[in-house]
Amino acid sequence: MAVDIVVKGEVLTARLVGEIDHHTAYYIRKEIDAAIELNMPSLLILDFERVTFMDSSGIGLVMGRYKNISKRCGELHVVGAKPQIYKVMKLSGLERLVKLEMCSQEAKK
Amino acid sequence: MAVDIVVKGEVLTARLVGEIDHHTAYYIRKEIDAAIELNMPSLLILDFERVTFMDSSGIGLVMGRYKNISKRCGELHVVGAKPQIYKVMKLSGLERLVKLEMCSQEAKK
Amino acid sequence: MKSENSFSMTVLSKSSNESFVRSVVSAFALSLDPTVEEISDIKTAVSEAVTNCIVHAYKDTIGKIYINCDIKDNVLTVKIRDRGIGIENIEQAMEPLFTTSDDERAGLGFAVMQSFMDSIRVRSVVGKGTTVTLKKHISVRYATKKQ
Amino acid sequence: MKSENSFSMTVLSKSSNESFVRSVVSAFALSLDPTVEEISDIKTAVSEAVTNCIVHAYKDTIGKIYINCDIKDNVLTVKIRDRGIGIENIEQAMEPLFTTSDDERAGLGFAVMQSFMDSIRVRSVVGKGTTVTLKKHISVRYATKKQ
Ligand SMILES: Nc1ncnc2c1ncn2[C@@H]1O[C@H](COP(=O)(O)OP(=O)(O)O)[C@@H](O)[C@H]1O
Ligand SMILES: Nc1ncnc2c1ncn2[C@@H]1O[C@H](COP(=O)(O)OP(=O)(O)O)[C@@H](O)[C@H]1O
Repeated sequence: MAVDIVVKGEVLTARLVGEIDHHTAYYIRKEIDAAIELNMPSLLILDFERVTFMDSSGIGLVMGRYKNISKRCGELHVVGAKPQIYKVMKLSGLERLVKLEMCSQEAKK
Repeated sequence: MAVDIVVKGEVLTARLVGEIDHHTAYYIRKEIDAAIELNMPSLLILDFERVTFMDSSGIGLVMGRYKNISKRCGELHVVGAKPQIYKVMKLSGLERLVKLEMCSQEAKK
Repeated sequence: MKSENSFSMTVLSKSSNESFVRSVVSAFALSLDPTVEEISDIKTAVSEAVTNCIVHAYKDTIGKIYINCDIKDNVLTVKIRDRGIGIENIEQAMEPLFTTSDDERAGLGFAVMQSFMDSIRVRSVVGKGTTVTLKKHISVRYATKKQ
Repeated sequence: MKSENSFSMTVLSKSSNESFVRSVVSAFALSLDPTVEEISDIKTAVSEAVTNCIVHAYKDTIGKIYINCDIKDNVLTVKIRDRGIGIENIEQAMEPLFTTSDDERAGLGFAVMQSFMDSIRVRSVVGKGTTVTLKKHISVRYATKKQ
């Protein structure tokens, strides 16, 4: 599991790579929260394009980052979720809180 | 596991694809022996380029085909073995009976 | 039936075993020639059940997780058992968003198991442990004969 | 040590489980961050031991194969046990090219285990079964911290 962080102006993009479960979520969370602390973005983009597996720990991860960025009056977008990932996210009703975009290929379906 | 058989004149090439163990060797053996029966080649080439795993069942497979083709006065070449496959073959002393060629990339090492 | 098979395994409740167990079960299920979606559903549900043993059943300790798996008539059954703290109120525990953990758990583990598998059965005795039994039918597809 | 871990599993002596067990053990060994060659050595040796249970120990029957695996101080230990026919003369059985099978076995299973692992121990009682214990030290490599 890895997180690539890219900052452009007010936008912080965290590209997640690999499998998200309870074991890896802890590390991802720390990385992203440290980057939020440092850069104070107004928009956080979580890019799931290269995530190959996710269970409900990933929902906890997204919700936790939503709370963090909301309390700083920032916004959260989730992009690039593949079908398996999207299926877990939909189950959670996450789309009522967070802007969800599937990965471009899938969105066309 | 799959076997692609190509016949060109007196040469029969069997391209093995996937993992060779006791479970899959049975099927491979039947395919190759049927093709030998049908085409009566003077040279049998076993191409291991796309073999991703092999245990000593693969040695039994090569030895068995060696016996089969020898009794018809034909020859056997083994080509394309990757390092892991080559390691198992070397252990068997197969190279004293059969012409062994590693896959081209590895041979240069 | 040719494809009848089973295995059982015991692992420690270490979080690194979450990925280990789900990959073992999915490797086992491969003999049923499942679709990519079916395999991914199975992996996700198994990951939830195993994570619950680690996070809830054996919170702050290391215990053993027992996995039993079989394939029969194209149905995969996975039983995941712990000897941990148990669940007092199973109905409540299975409600979406219910969680007893403060550690960024979403309370959706059981919801995922329920929606990704065909059936789930939970048995639990407080102080003794919990058994979750998951079943999923894998649809038979045409040609693809496996070697 | 962080990387200490273990698991045990039981599978049926079906030939389709040869690939299943070697992939399970290699998935488990991955936490030691082995090289491609080390993983391939382990897979090959495990495949030999499991195949022997299927081909020799439980010839013409289906029995259970017991696998115990642990990681400690960067050493992977794999114990593979059957309750099959047993081996009369272990020394002879371990000689390269010795085989009691007429089914295109090369008689090199033990030779592979010996040369691909650091150590092998074989215990057997005729009519009771056989236990093969394989060990391999995985060299610690620099950076690559695993998540
Ligand atoms: N194996 C278990 N042992 C003890 N308690 C459990 C177990 N599995 C689930 N629970 C209880 O059920 C609750 C809901 O579980 P779940 O739906 O998976 O959500 P989460 O794991 O996110 O809390 C948990 O918070 C816990 O209180
Ligand atoms: N688990 C076992 N149970 C009974 N006999 C065995 C077992 N493993 C090995 N043997 C005996 O030892 C011989 C040599 O084994 P091995 O070196 O693996 O070669 P092969 O499997 O090709 O015969 C076998 O032919 C068999 O007689």
